[in-house]
Amino acid sequence: MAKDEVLVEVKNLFKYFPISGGVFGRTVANVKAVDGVSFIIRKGEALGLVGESGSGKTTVGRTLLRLIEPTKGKITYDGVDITTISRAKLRPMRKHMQIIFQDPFGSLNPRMTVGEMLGEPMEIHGVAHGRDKDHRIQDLLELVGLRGEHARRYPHEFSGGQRQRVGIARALALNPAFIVADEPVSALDVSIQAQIINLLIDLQSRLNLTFLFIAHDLGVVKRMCDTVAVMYLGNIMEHAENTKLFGQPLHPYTQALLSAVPIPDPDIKRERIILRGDIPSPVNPPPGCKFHTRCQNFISGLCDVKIPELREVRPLHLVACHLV
Amino acid sequence: MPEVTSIKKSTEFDLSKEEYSYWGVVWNRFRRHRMAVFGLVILTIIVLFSIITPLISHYEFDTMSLEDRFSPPSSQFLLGTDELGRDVLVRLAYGGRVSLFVAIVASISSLIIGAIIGGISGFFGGWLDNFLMRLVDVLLSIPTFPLLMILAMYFGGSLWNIILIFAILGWMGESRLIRGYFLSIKETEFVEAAFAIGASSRRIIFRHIMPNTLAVLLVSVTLSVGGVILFEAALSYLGLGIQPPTPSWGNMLQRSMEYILGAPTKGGGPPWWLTFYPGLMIFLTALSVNFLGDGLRDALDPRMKM
Amino acid sequence: MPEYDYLVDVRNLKTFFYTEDGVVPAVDRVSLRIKSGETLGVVGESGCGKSVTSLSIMRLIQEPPGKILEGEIFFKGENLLLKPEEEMRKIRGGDIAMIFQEPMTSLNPVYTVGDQVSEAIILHQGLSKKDAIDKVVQMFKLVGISDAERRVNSYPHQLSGGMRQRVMIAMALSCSPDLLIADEPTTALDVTIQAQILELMKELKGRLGMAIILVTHNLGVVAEMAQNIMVMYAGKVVEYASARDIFKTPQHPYSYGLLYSVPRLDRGKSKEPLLTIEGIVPNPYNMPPGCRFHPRCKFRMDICDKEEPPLTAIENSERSVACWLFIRRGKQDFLSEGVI
Amino acid sequence: MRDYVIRRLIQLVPLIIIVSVLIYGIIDLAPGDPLEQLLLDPDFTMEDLARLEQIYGVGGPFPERWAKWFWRLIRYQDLGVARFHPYPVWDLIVERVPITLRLSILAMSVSLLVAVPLGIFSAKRQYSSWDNFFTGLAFMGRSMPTFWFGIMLILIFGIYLGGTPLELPMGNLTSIIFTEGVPWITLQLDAAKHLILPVLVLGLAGMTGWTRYVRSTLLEVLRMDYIRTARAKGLSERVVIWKHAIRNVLIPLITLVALALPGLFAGAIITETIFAIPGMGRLIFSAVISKDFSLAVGALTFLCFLTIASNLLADILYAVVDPRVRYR
Repeated sequence: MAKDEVLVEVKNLFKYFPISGGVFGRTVANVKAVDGVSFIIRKGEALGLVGESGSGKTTVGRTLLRLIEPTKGKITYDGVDITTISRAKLRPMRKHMQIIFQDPFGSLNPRMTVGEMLGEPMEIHGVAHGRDKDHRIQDLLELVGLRGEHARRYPHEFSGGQRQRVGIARALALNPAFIVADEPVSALDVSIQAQIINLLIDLQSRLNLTFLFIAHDLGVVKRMCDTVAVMYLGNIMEHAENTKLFGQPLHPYTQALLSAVPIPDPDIKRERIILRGDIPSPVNPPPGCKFHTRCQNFISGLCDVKIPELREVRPLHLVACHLV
Repeated sequence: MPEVTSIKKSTEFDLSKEEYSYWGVVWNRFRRHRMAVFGLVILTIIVLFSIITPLISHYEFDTMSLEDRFSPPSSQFLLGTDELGRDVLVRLAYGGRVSLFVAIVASISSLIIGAIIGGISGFFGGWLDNFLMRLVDVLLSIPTFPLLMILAMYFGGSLWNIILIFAILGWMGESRLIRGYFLSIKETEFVEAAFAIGASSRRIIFRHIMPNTLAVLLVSVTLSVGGVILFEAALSYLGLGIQPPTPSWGNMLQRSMEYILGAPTKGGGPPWWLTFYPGLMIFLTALSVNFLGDGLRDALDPRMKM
Repeated sequence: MPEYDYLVDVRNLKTFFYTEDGVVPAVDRVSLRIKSGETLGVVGESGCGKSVTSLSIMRLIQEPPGKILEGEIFFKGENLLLKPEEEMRKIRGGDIAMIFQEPMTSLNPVYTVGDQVSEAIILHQGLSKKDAIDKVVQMFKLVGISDAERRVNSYPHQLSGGMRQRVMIAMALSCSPDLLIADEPTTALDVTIQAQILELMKELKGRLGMAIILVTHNLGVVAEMAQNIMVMYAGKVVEYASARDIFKTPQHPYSYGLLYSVPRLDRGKSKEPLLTIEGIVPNPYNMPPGCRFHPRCKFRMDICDKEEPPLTAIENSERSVACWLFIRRGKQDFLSEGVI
Repeated sequence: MRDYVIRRLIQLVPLIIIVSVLIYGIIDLAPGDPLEQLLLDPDFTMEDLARLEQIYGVGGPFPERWAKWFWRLIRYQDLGVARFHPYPVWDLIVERVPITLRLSILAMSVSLLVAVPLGIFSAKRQYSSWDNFFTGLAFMGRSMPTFWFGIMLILIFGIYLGGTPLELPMGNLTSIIFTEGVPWITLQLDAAKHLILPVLVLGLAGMTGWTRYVRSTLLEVLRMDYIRTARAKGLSERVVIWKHAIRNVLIPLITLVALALPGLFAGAIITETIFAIPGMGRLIFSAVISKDFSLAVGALTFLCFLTIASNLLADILYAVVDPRVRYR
């Protein structure tokens, strides 16, 4: 397994959603959901993308699969630039990249049986037909911990965790190499969450999958991912290997974020960094470093003026902060 | 990894004992809705009455018998006779055929137009959506009933003209409704998933979105049948709908108005049966269709646990 | 000195819901006790009955379909279930206040936040409209809403989620309640905002000294806030103990499973599988016989699906567990066994 | 807010133009030349005709004819001349509108007075026998052919109860022909008595529809989280409903009511025909029956503008009463 081979490369990605208003319904502002993001994902790696609401992490995930068209920037998948190719050329590429959704209720078509849902991608890409297809559906169901006879059932007959397994099976139906998992466990109860995390960990190693794992729960990301990128208001603030990021976070935002997570142990007393104020609106983000309005180390005249670049301050540890 | 295999082995599946489909659930809910079942029964009776009565009656809808003019209901003429001595019962059945036919065909036609325009608008969005929805705005700002009257006056009240006019004027509301559903279903994650597996627009529309709007379409067409029945009757009542000698409930009512205030009846008093029964039929049909539509809406409730 | 030992003493509370599809035993013989100034954490997964318990204490269960069937809810020594509705209304928002999960929908969109907070003050403290608004401004300052004078005239949609939750807290605390029921107060908020709200609650509790029932599914939040913890599963209390006891030596297999299936920041390695509780939460219309947890329990014995384990206290402590394993074999050390 | 109103006003311009094109299209389809009938007048000469043809753009291309028609409408309120009345269409309409407007506003008020309390009553006692009773009644009202309802009322109150104290007048707006010397109160009472049946018939749809609307919206609102908050504050059920819930029900109802006005004018066609009331509705009916095209289309034009105006009113009202729109 060539660990160093880059599978996905994102360069200077922007996605602005226009807001219309005023007398003539012109575009009066933009939601700067993704505001210049670059990163790479290596083959077989699980990259965790964390951030709070409005950070743009979900938009990045959707844009990577071109479910949303990027405003600007370049995304290469296995050396192929997928931002400029036509929809027709994109379609066969979809075999290789799939998505798992957050909402186990909204992500399955209520009028299709599980079997139809799993068979559909195989039909579209002509991967399997008839008997062969049915066998693959059975295999898929067993792979995700369901039973073959569930193919005949409709989504409303399953619990949330089981539906999430169906969603995972659908993503795996075409044997993709790359999967975007968009908050796959955040809608689930704690005990079910653990089952799904274990399943994903197991599948990743068994099928050698590459993951972009989007989540707001840092504990989940720590468990699931090899590397982690922290987003804030459309930018990546810090990007490092799991142990480095959780062990020695360098960006003040990452530090605050980690310290804000309550630990289920009454004996652990930590120095907690309480950030001031709310997350600013992505429509009108602060100038300079977007975090400066809430940062304790903020230096006037520098942080509120100059946008910090994401630099490699240590090997494989990138931080976007003037002070690091 | 032992933990993972253990998930597979011991995960409990708390699925219900018998498999039940969506339509099974719907039927179960529908059955529990007393008014809806009542509506279905009444409607079935009205339809059967309209079909069967002319087949077994001694009279045709245009069998005249001048000596029996204005007979009150009796064993010979169960619901009495009109100004030409025609049997009201048989005419009601014929009128029912006409009224129901007009309502059903017109409703389905306008639904089809509405679904196509609303679907295109909601799915493709952009300038096309903008254009179509402005068009709907324009058409909706012309009051339907007066326009109906003017068109009926201009084209004349033949059966197919009436159907055509209703179909052309009736789709706007439905197209908005369908557009709304298309828009919201298009935003769901299962449609996104379909995009992600590379499904074509056609497949997404017909396989993923359409089946999920079926319930709304069914409710919409049911309620619209009730509406068209009332509109057609009102039009006929004003003398602009289906023209005699073809009987419709509306034009039977309209004719009766000339005699209600003092025509010579056999029993004395006004010939109330000429007015009462056609109106009652219209009322009962509309009522049963409305009950049915309401019950269907509850049974098909898109908010239900799916 | 008050003539009661516990501020809140709930005994054998039973709240069921009667729906078209059947009966849901949402809360089934639940007992809990809170001393003045103490915080009780109520923990469990969705549908375990934790929210219904707190709404039952407020007597805010919608009837029908819900019904409080039996039990006693003593508050300051008086049984709330015997009080006429009118007196209960004086307690609601006065002596007992509540905050909810969804700050987005918990405020009425068509009235200003100042109006909504002052309503409770006018009702319970008989202040004039003007004095009440002054009090609101004071409360807003207390809960850290900047620009409080201007904010009282804001509508809810003009505030962020964190701000709205602060408004809810101001509303709840405006009449200095003895008991605050917080139903998932931070679940809908971002982590950094959650930290702010938790900090605020801790600070206000220290200052105002009210007791808190903190309902949440987040074990980290209760570890930080609560002295005692009650773990619920499928409408039942499975374990009741001090926070330290629960987190260090959980006695019910479910408590243990819950604790160790959460991926944590302070321990566990990347890619290491988590401990899991197998299976799914039971269908509320069709609860399993005996111990409701038995279909998912690794330590299931013959008796477990036949007889319900009573909530059994450990001698000389406030701790109690509802598990046959515990009743039969005494204190367990799940940690050393390592699996579940 | 101001931007919003201005934007809505600007959006109206293309709407009005396209609607007027459609209406003119209908006029254009009309059989016969509207000017030719003027020749029936012996004083009307061929020169007059030629002059008028010039003004009206007869024989020109459609856009030109439409533009001239539209300009006359906007500038001179000229909708042409009615065929069988020797009056300008505009004057006929202006004369009839107040009668129908009074009838509509009365019907609207009565509907609201019935619908709001009844809807709240039903919602508070959901699934009780009273609720079921009113639900049944509402369905009957929605399924009732209005003209039949009217005729039946006439049969009952006019014929069967004729001569009894319960007899109600069946038509016209008054039975007092010479008003001189009659006290004002008598006139009003007489007018009110004549209005009972028409208002009932015209208001039936609104009454039943809005009752259902208030009921279902209130039920929905009562399930909202903020209602639970209000109850948790210790507010009484009365305050919870009349302060916290009702406002959220009435805000959308206001727009519904504003939008109902054109519908009432259309409904008046039936009501005024049955009760022989000389309003807009009967004017339209008689125009259609006598195939008076300019009058019918003139009335249609008026109704279109009424619809557009009430749409605008509804939007603005909504923005005024709903803080979520007001402060955006």
